[in-house]
Amino acid sequence: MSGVLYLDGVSVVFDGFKALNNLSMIIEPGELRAIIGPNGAGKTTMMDIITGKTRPTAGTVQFADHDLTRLDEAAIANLGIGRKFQKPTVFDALTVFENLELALKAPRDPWSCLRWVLGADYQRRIEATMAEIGLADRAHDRAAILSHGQRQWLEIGMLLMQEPQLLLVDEPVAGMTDQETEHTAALLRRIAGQRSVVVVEHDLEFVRALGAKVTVMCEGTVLSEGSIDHVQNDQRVIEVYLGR
Amino acid sequence: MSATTITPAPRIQGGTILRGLLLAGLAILAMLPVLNRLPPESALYVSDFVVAVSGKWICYGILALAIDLAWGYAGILSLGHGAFFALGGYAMGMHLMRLIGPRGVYGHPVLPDFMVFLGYTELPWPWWGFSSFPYAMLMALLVPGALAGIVGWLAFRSRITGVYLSIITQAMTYALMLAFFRNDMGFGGNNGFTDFKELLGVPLNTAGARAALFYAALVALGVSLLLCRLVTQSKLGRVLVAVRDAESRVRFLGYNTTSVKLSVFVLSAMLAGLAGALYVPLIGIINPGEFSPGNSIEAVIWVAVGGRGTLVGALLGAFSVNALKTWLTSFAPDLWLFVLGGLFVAVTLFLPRGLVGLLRKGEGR
Amino acid sequence: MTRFLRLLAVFLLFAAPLRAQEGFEAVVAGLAGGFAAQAEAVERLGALGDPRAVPILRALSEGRLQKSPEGALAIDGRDALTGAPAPTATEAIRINNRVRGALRGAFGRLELASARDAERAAAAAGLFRARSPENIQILEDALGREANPGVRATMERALAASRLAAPDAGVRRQGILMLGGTASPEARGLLLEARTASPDLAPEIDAAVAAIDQRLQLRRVAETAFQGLSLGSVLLLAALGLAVTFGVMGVINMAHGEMVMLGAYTTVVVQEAFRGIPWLFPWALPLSVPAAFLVTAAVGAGLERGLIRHLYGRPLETLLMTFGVGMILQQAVRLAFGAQNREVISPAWMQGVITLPGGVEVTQNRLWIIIFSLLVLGLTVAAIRFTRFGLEMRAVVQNRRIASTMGIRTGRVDAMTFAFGSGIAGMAGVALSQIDNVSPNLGTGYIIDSFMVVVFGGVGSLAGTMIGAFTLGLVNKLLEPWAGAVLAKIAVLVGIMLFIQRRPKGLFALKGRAAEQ
Amino acid sequence: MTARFQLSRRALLAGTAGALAMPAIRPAFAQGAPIKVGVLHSLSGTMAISETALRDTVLMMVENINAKGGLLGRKVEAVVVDPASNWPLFAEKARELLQVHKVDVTFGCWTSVSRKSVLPVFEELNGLLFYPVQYEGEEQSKNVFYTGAAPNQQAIPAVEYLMSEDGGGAKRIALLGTDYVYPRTTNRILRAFLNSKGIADADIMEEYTPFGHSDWQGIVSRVKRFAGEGKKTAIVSTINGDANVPFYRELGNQGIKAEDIPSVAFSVGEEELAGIDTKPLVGHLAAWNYFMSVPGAPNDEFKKMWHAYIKNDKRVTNDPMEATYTGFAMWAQAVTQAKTTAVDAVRTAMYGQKVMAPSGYEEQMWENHHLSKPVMIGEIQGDGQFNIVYKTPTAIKAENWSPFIPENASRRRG
Repeated sequence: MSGVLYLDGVSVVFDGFKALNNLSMIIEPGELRAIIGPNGAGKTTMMDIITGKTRPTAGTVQFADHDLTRLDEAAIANLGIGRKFQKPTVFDALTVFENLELALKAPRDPWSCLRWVLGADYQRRIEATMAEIGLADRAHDRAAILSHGQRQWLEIGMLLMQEPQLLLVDEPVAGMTDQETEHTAALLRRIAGQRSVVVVEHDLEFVRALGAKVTVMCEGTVLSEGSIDHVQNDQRVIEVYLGR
Repeated sequence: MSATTITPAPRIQGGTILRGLLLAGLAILAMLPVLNRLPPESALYVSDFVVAVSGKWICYGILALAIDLAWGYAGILSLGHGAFFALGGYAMGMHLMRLIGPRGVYGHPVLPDFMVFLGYTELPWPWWGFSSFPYAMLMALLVPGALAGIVGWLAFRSRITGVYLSIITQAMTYALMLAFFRNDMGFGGNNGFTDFKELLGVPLNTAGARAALFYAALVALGVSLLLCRLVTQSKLGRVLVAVRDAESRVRFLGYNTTSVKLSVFVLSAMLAGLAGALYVPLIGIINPGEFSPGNSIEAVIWVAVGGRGTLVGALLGAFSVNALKTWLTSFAPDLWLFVLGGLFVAVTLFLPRGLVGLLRKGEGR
Repeated sequence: MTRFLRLLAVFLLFAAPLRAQEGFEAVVAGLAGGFAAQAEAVERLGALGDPRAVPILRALSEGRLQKSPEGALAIDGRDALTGAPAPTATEAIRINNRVRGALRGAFGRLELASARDAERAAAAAGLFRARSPENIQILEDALGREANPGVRATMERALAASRLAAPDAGVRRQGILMLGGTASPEARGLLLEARTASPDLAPEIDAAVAAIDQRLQLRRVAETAFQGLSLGSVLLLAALGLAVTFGVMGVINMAHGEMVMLGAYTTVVVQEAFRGIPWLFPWALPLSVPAAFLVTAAVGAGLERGLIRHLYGRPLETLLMTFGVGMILQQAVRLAFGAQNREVISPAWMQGVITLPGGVEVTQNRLWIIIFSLLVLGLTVAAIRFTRFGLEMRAVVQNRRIASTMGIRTGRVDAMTFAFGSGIAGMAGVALSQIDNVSPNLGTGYIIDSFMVVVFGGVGSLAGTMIGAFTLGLVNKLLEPWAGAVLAKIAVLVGIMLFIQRRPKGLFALKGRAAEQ
Repeated sequence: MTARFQLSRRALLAGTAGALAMPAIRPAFAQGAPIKVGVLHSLSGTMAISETALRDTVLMMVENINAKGGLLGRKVEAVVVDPASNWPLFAEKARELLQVHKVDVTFGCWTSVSRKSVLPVFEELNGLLFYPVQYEGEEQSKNVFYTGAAPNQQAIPAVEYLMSEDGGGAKRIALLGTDYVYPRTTNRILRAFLNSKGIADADIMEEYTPFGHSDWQGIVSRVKRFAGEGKKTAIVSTINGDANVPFYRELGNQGIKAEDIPSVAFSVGEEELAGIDTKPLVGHLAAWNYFMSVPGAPNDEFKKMWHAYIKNDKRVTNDPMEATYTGFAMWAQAVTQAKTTAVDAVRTAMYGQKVMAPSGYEEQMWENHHLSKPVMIGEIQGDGQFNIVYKTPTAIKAENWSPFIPENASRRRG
């Protein structure tokens, strides 16, 4: 069975502080999953674990039968796991087009990069993506001069170019206008068709708009799981999240 | 995080002024040996001295390109490129020493003079094969490349970047300097190699030979320039810039940044080695002084002055700073260090994009 | 008959000193001759044991003894024998090592009865080296009188040495046994020398030598360790300032070596200033420490406010810029003080060796530098741990923004921190002026080592810096005997490079999230 | 003409006296372009310490010769460049002197490597270089005149002295040196010499340290141990410039007295001692061909000339300065004799040229391009000067190809 993300009993300890505490979770192929939780619940750490930025102290992390704890970021990314950061990071010195071209799924070793020529079909795909993220007219502007929202979009675009089986999206709508937010929700829903998407978000409205299964994390472990309505009525969630 | 994230260097397209400058410069250089042939009283005559000096600058130009490729594009600030340069020089020097053959003062058929009077009986193994020119040239590229490969692999895979990498590379060239100063190494110690006789059957101490070497260096410069351009204009070039500005992000895109950095670092080291190999027959001596950390840093500042992240800038810097040096060391020796030191300060504080940055402003870009 | 006998008696009574008299003068006259004649004369004077010889020999050894063209000897313008005003046209009598050697023996005999312990000890030491059987008697007498244990020990060694040279095998055997009890290379040397002279005693000698070697072995280990610590202390001093500016502030100061150099030059200046004031002069070195601190701290503060602060967050640029500053400082000093090395006089209490129990010989200046380095370390730690400034400093390092919101003037703290680090470098310079050349490029020799120490020890950890410095020092000295100074250094450099790629954060790494970025 | 400009030592010195007495007088020069003298000494970088004084010596000689109406009726003009202690730069500047400035003669270089780096240039362009520093020998270029000592004019007599009764009768020698060609070669020669004198290799210790080595604890205590083997031991030091200060400091601190383990140095002169408190070193030795403390008129004149030129009575003179002085005087004589500055003519005129040097000996230039020189041994004194304890009766001819290096067997001409 391909494309399943599988975390079991994952713990991470930073000098005594348990950032993740025996966390277990399964993401099905094509599933759209929202993860919410108060600050310090370990959401970002979980993403770090999945993408190989941080190594777990204990537990297993598997994706399509690969043990992610043994691979480095690049290898994991090449397995088809894409990540969008909380703070949008795109390459300021490069143009929108070039940013997407870099993300484009293609041989990534230095030698082929040197001999790389952009085929017409690739050209088309990049243009399609630019259209989708609404940056077609900015193709040859440096990323440095884009607005915050546009940078968010560009990064999502880069994720799409990677054609990942699993997307990890960290607070995509932070600092977006309302209709930008809506647009994003629509986009993510559309994507989720072919690939699994994990969205970390504070904005409950947005989560509701996604209409996805929700996992509530707290103190490094899963507190509650289910539909948005279910978790919103969960007593423990109300305690830790909405506060007493 | 590499320092350059704060001041990303500009993209590669040199402005028209710059391209003009570059072509004009190369053309003038190409003319020098011809003008040197003119009768001395002629107005356009240039002396052997000028030819010799500009020949040296050309080699420095190649070195500057090498550093720019690593630093300006990939954000790898190596303070040890002088070592790669010197190793290339030593490879060539060993070949030239072997060519002296029985013409040495002791007339020993195989051993260079310094080995004879230090009491060597047979040729140490590192010297084997250096009587062949192709082998020597190969070594001039491979040895620096291999060293860069090892050091780079150790450093990059354990994610040593920025300042740490600079310090490591500086320690590397420092250790090599100490090593080559030792006479027991069998590389002539402090005296190094000198008193070369011929190369490829041509006696070296003739104007003709110098012109030939000069053109060889110029061609090498052209080739290196094209090579660097090929790299920087390719997708690899863009990956390098991306690595320079946000390495971890590039990893999440699935690029193995270690191999990317390593490949460009090795390439850069080989270019430096090439520069050294051309430098030695032009100058007529190589000794461990070339390894001194000061040399490497000086070379870095050429690039900074010219404008890192642009190939033209690297060349511009190498030529202008060295011209200044040659001039000052004759006319105001005491001032030179002040000026050089001042350059370091001024460029880093006020001209982060170097002279090219200025010209760009002039161009209104 | 009886009259004759009386006459004879009287004659003898006078003659004896009379002959001695003329003998003495005849011998003294020899001092005006060539080196060989001088040496012989000195030895004879020693043998005569006439106290009048002491001032003359002293004058000779100090180059105050003059000779007139006629060969009359004078000291400070007065005739050496009569004390009458001497002819002015005189030239100083020069001596060479051979004569010096003879002088030492002579003083030994003449001053063994001196009232001052130091002179008696020196005398005994002289006889130890002179080692001739004639001295056995007087040494035995002297030992009979001697109360001071230290002097006694020296005399016993001297006696043993003298006995070793005696014709009678029995006496020699005694000497061998006594020397066998010591632990000095000199004694070992004497024994080996005697071995060739008296093969009959070979077994005893071998036994004695073996005994000495055993003690020397221990000593050698102890001395190597000391040398390692000494080198370590130098590294520590050089690196400590860097540990603050680089480790704490993350500023790469390539001009750090020049700060050390400035400290050394401050020492020179202070010394020159005090040269005129005799009672203050001995204190020149101690007083240079605060002076150097202030000078370099001021330079550091200026550097930070004027230049470095504009480059915060751009370490590579900072590195290049400070390197340039270093060049400028160096050349400025070269123009101001000249390229020549400047002389720094070591105070008496920093010269010579002291012998620790077990005969381990330790050079004073190195010992002081080790102590000094630990003091500086202690001061640094104290300043960071227990002072208001230290508190603010740590606060700014931890979180600049919050610190400033709490009313800490971060700019001022930066300047002070950098000044502090530079000041430490200055104090290091004072110490280094005692063991290295005070020249404009004094600092360049230390900058790379300092960085290596800091990186190896773990950036931001003073304990790491200390342990790093001493480890490197010891390793270096352990390798040196069989690898040679250069290879040892190279090996250490390579070792560090490999170590760092194993543990990029050094020995004492900061772990966890703090270390992530 | 020639009579008027005959440049004997007497004339030269008289000239100085004159120059000092009435510097106002401008000598009238006959027609003709000035004679150019190149000065190729480092004025910056590590070697500036030693070489600056040599630059001044040449300038002094030029001023002095012009004060007497110049050479061949032409003014003498110095061209000073700064190779900045950078060996490739030496070659570059040599080319500049010969091709751009067209100098007739060059005085320059200190280190062997700098000489070796300019040698090809001088040979290619047939220039003339006067090299004033003691060196390892094993060289002889028709374009270089070596006015410093060859090993047999310094090292060997010094060791002979150490082994003599006056020198303490050393039976065991520690050869300490900086790791470059001069010490290596010198020590190879000395080892062969010592063996020939019946000193076994077991009684010879050889140690090399890098340039500017500052931590001598280990080596000095090893020497102490080496001396503890029951034979009179002496140190022969070929330690280069900067490393000497810490070395002597360590000797003093570890209480090694000259009477016990005398050391003789070949690269330590008055200039080097300036940086050291010499009191603990009294009695240690140096071997040179000249000391500032040499008695006699020639040296007094030399010192007078120097102090007058440099306007500072504290400044010392040393061996390489004397060698520069002698070389310049000889060159001037040769030019006057050849009536031209053409290199080949001057070269032939140089052979057999004699000068009464400040060393107080008449030194001669031989066909092997080396000077005959006296050898002097001096003991360090408290005041940083040397007390001369031994002099060779006459000037010794140089053996630039050492008989102790077997490879030379074929080439040594008598």
